[in-house]
Amino acid sequence: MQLKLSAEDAAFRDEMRTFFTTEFPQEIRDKVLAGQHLTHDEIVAGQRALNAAGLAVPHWPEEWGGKGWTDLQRHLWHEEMQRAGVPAPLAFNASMIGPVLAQFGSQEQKERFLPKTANLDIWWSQGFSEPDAGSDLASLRTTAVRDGDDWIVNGQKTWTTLGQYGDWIFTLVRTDPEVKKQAGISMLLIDMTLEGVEVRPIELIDGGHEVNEVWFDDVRVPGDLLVGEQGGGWTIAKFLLGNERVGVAPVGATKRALARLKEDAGDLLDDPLTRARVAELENELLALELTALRVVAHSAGGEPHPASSVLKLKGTELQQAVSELALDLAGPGSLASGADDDSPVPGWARRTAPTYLNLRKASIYGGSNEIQRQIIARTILGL
Amino acid sequence: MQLKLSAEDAAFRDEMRTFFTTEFPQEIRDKVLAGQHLTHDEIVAGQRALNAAGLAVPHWPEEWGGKGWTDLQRHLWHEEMQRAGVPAPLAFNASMIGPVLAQFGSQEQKERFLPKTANLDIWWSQGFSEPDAGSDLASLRTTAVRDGDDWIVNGQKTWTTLGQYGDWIFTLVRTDPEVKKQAGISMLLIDMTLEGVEVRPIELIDGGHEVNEVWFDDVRVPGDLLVGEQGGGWTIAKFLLGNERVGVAPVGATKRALARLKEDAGDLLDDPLTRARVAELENELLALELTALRVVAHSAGGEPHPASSVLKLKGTELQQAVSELALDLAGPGSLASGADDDSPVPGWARRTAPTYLNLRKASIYGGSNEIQRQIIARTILGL
Amino acid sequence: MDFTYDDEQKALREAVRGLAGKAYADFESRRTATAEAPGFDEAQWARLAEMGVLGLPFSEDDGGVGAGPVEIGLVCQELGRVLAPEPFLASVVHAGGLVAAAGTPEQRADLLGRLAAGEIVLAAADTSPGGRWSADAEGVTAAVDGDDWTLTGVRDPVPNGARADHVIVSASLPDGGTGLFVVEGAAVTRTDYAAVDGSRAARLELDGTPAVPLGTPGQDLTPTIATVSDITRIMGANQALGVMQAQVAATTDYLTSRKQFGVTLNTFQALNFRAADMYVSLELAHSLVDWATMTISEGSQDDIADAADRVGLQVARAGRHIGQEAIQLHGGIAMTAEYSVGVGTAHLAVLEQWLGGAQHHLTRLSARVGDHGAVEALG
Amino acid sequence: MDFTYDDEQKALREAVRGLAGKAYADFESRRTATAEAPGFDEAQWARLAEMGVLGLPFSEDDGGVGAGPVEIGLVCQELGRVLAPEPFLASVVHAGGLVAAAGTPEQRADLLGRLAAGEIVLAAADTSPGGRWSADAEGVTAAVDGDDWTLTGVRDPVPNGARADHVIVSASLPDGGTGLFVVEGAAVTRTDYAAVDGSRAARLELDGTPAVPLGTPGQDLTPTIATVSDITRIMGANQALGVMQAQVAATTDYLTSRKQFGVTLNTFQALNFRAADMYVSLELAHSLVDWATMTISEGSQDDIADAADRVGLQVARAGRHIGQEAIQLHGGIAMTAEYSVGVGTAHLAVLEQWLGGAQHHLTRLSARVGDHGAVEALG
Repeated sequence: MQLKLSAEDAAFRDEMRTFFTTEFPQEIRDKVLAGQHLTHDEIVAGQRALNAAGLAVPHWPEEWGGKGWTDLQRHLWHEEMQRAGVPAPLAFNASMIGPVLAQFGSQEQKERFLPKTANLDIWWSQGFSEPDAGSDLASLRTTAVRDGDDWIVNGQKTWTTLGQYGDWIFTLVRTDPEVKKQAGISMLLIDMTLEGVEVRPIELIDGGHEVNEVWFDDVRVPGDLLVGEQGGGWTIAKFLLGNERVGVAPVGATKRALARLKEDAGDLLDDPLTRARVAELENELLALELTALRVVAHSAGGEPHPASSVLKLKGTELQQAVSELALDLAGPGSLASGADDDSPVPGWARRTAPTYLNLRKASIYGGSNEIQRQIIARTILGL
Repeated sequence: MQLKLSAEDAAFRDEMRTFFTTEFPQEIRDKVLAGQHLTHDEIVAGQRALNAAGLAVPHWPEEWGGKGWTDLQRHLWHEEMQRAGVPAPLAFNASMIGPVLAQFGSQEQKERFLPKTANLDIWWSQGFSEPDAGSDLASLRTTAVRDGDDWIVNGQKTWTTLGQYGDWIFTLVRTDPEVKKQAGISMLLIDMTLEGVEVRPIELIDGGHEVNEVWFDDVRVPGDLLVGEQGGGWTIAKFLLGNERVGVAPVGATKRALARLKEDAGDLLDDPLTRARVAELENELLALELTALRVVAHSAGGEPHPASSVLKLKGTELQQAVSELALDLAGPGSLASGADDDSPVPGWARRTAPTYLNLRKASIYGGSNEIQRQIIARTILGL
Repeated sequence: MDFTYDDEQKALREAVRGLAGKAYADFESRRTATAEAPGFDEAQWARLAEMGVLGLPFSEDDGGVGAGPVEIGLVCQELGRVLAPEPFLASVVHAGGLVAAAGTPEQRADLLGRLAAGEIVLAAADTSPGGRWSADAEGVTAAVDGDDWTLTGVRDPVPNGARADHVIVSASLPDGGTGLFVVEGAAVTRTDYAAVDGSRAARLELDGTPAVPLGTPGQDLTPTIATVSDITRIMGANQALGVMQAQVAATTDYLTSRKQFGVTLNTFQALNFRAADMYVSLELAHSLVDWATMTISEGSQDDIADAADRVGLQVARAGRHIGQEAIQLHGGIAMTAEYSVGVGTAHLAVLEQWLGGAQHHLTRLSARVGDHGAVEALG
Repeated sequence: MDFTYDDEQKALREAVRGLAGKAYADFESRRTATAEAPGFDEAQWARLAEMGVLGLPFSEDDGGVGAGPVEIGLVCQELGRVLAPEPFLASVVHAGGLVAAAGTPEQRADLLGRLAAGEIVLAAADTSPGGRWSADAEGVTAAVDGDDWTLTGVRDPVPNGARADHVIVSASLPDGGTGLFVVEGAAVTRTDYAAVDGSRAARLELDGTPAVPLGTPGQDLTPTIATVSDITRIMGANQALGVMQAQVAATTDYLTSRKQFGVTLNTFQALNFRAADMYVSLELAHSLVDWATMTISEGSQDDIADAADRVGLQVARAGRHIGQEAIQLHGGIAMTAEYSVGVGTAHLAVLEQWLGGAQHHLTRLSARVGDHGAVEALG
């Protein structure tokens, strides 16, 4: 047991810190550090800057831009990005479809998609959830029917995050209605500019538009865009959702948000009850971060450690708790969420109510906290 | 809607308060107010003092000593007892077997038992739970087999509170092993001095001895001690457990415990975090007490209001929370639970750790809080 | 002691429930009403006036009905139940309450009469940017020249401030203390915006703006302002109670109808138990709401202040618990602006931050824990 | 950065687990050992000495093994797992730690040598009645006459104080500051009693009792006392971790084996989810325990103090959560003194109140929230 980083890891961290704080576009970092939303173009520019330095997809196979880092190095890379306000590479690309294609894709698919995926030349969307298939994903009803070499896709996906920016969508479809639920599912890559694809915005309770419905109406998809085997979609989905949980615990970002909130709070931080709430949250965040490091230390061969569910569950709870503290510190100023920048209410305070509401999603999407409890109970505790 | 008591109810309350604070034995009240345990003889003396004034069993039928009070008056009686440190009449007698006999007993049983039950000339114990029948009471295995006019009882009961003082025990027994679980159960009254009855103490984690195992080994019970109909035990048990929940929310006692703790705390109450914990608990207790009053106002015809489960659930949580606050205020002094009265650690502080541990039972016994949630979900919410 | 409504109160409840339900039982119409300024339906405002609801709290001399706090609370509950966006709480209870408490007979008859008739909307402007629920007039100062008063400063957020015909503004008096003034809405620089629940608030900039003192010019009205704020808090708690009742009902409906894994959600015990805990929070909050509401007519000013803190704390806690769990037990659907449950949670957050956060009330209660033994529910 | 045990550490863990398990895997033997004074099994104490466990923390010159905090923590975890009542924490870590940190070479060789050999039991007496986890010597004063020192005052509770052959007592020095003294157990008026977990503590009355200064006479040892207390807290957290691990394991075993309503309890989702939440608490606490333990050898005195507060808070919260839920999910059986789970909860309560309550640590951490931006896990 040892707390200190090895000399090698410490040097690695310094290297990351130096790059992120001196070479990455400053204006993007400033926006992130101020808690503001990035535009489409800023997200793309950020990922390209990382990719140019070889830092966008370090966990991919080295052949496709990976770095062969240890899990600890990957953690340090991620932590230093968050500390510097560097936006993480788009999860749909870097953490979801990229690893999936690298693992399950044909050579042709890899060559066609992976470089553009790393560079965010293609913006991927995720087409998994449906109105009647959320936590119970296996009951999905979007169909793909063979027509010659092509597939004809019909159905509806929902909760497609940032689908309005999507160029392509990786989609779970039912290719065989006869077999048992999971076995009839395949993964298709669909060009979102095809005829019959329609993206409709969903307004969320924070007033924002970050998720969408995606409708498929007789969309004709070439047969070579099926990933892996026909009927193998469920296996791929499990692989992908497992990947998704690693690094999903938003520790670094939450830590920075809390640190920033302390600055914003000014004399409100003199209140002993506020200080106690902050101290309690800081302690839990420290415990969570150390747990992430312990999980990293124990995870083997890319398989997600079951304790990933602990990270997701507790990570989202703490993220939500910090947003509640911010709301409480903003007080009546939080009503001014719709006011413009001329408002005498500071920006951080105006953003608190939408953020509080928006983050309620964190415990629902990407495997709800009930699903995480189920995984812990079954997989770890054997219940 | 009106908050103030009517003139009549206000007069009633004054009458109760006067009796409890001027006529009830002072030395018993002092012990209760100091949070100390009463001896067997003090409990008996207390109940007899109440009974002599007609205040031990006011909710029984008037024929057997009841007063025909409104539910509000009964609440005021109970609240004033707790405020004055008057111990409530023994629940096994006053709230459990008394109402059961009045409702289901034969005339002979009523005459034989009710007066002595009211006066605590008979100390009743409860023989319901078994090692394998706790929350799942219907799976009980103690048997009663006909032998001429008598019943021969064999089996084991457990968690028999204060069974060491018991003269008689009202017992659920299986009189018909053939029929469906609930239908084969009857209630028998058993003299605990009979041959074959053995009471064995169970030591609890607070070091005290308040519960027992009761063993029956070929105990011969006369046939006229079966209550109600053969096979009617489950109906009686539901009636009794329903009754038990009314007034089980320990609001008054918890309120007094918290008020006393504030006095005991001295300058520890200067700590803003402590003050906040106290204020939060006081508020919840007020809300709970008002809820009890609302339930009283709405309950009809002796049927327990389903919201009684709210009272039990929240009432035990708050009782436990106050005991935790006490433990925290005692600090290292709480280690001195086994020290004698010469200890420089004050008595209240020495009692905190056993009380904290003892009260963990509150959410388990008498219908666990899981059972209460189940009742709320099913009966009230229709889930 | 009695926690039940009498027949008249029940009839009022049914009438308001009918009117509010007709307008907003279909949640899409609430969405339409809040889509643009003024953030509510003027026609519905008129219907509330016709029914006599807007004049309920005011005396008959002032053009009102002279109803008590129980009736007002009941209206707030019913409006909360469907998230009705009409500014009953801001305009009638709060601003109207200030006029009723501090105005001259003429001012009352004029302003409250027109308010009751639905002819005008009032707003109360007592919060300065960064201010936190205090009854003093920080941020706006009053100046007098002869009989002419003017106000200077900024008030933000002012609920419904941009739509208001007249605004009741608190301001520091030249000789100390806090006064209340009637300012013409049109005379103020106003910036309208939407809060996260779709309701509207505004920034009001006063710069030597003409103002008419409410009541006796120059009189310190701090205690009056504090009590009217406390009453507004208690009525806000009634409104929040209506929201939470609707959320618990919507959640149980959803659990018994929505299918996952081939069965309805109420097959999952963990979800049912959480719904049970929501119900416990709801009932405890309900009890304190009823109690605080009755305290308005039966208690002293100090009692009302205490009741406002107690109900404020309890309802804030319950609102977080129920509002968050209602979303979580529904899942994604409740994250959308198309569905009432999540918007209800937004409304609970706005009510809390507008009227007083949990920690504010807790701190005030904490300061008093040494002043009493046990807290007695019955005086 | 590395969170894994090396092979030697694993071997030590197995050895201690074997020894402790042999003695107390059957919970009835723990009950027997704690039934009467001294509240532990002298034979087991001797076996721990034989295995070298009692000398682990001390240097070889002092008769010890010179092991590091990771090894000591691991022993504490294993002892906690079976609720072993031998006073390793009180006697070796705390009292022995004071001697090691403050004693002269002769005192160390003598006291620690005999302690490591299992020949004596030490106790640390630093709490006065009503005292709350402070490193100053409130309650006992030292007087000196020539080279002869005497102590007067009361210490209570003193864990294992009645059994101790020598007691390390903190006392106010005549010229200010806090000193440490070795007092013969037999020279003190001692009143032995049981704490609620079956462990023993005592009241020690000193009345001009002869005492030998530990280390240089008259030297202020407040910082030393504080650091040894902090190390003891961290080791207490290791012990609590062992208790909680055993409780979570016992609870999952019970849920999968105990039948109610004809099925095993793990059929009930609500119970499984609560077990999952217990596991989350356990893992987070585990992380802070490992981190704080490593901080002892890698950090400054301030770092150790910070780590003790952080792990103290986290483990106190986890101990309440896990200890209470372990009882609740078991039901009645865990209320009895015959079953390990409830006694574990009692032990967690005693550890917390002996070493420092959650609010104490939280208040200390609260005072420092303005001193840093984010709390960084890696230096």
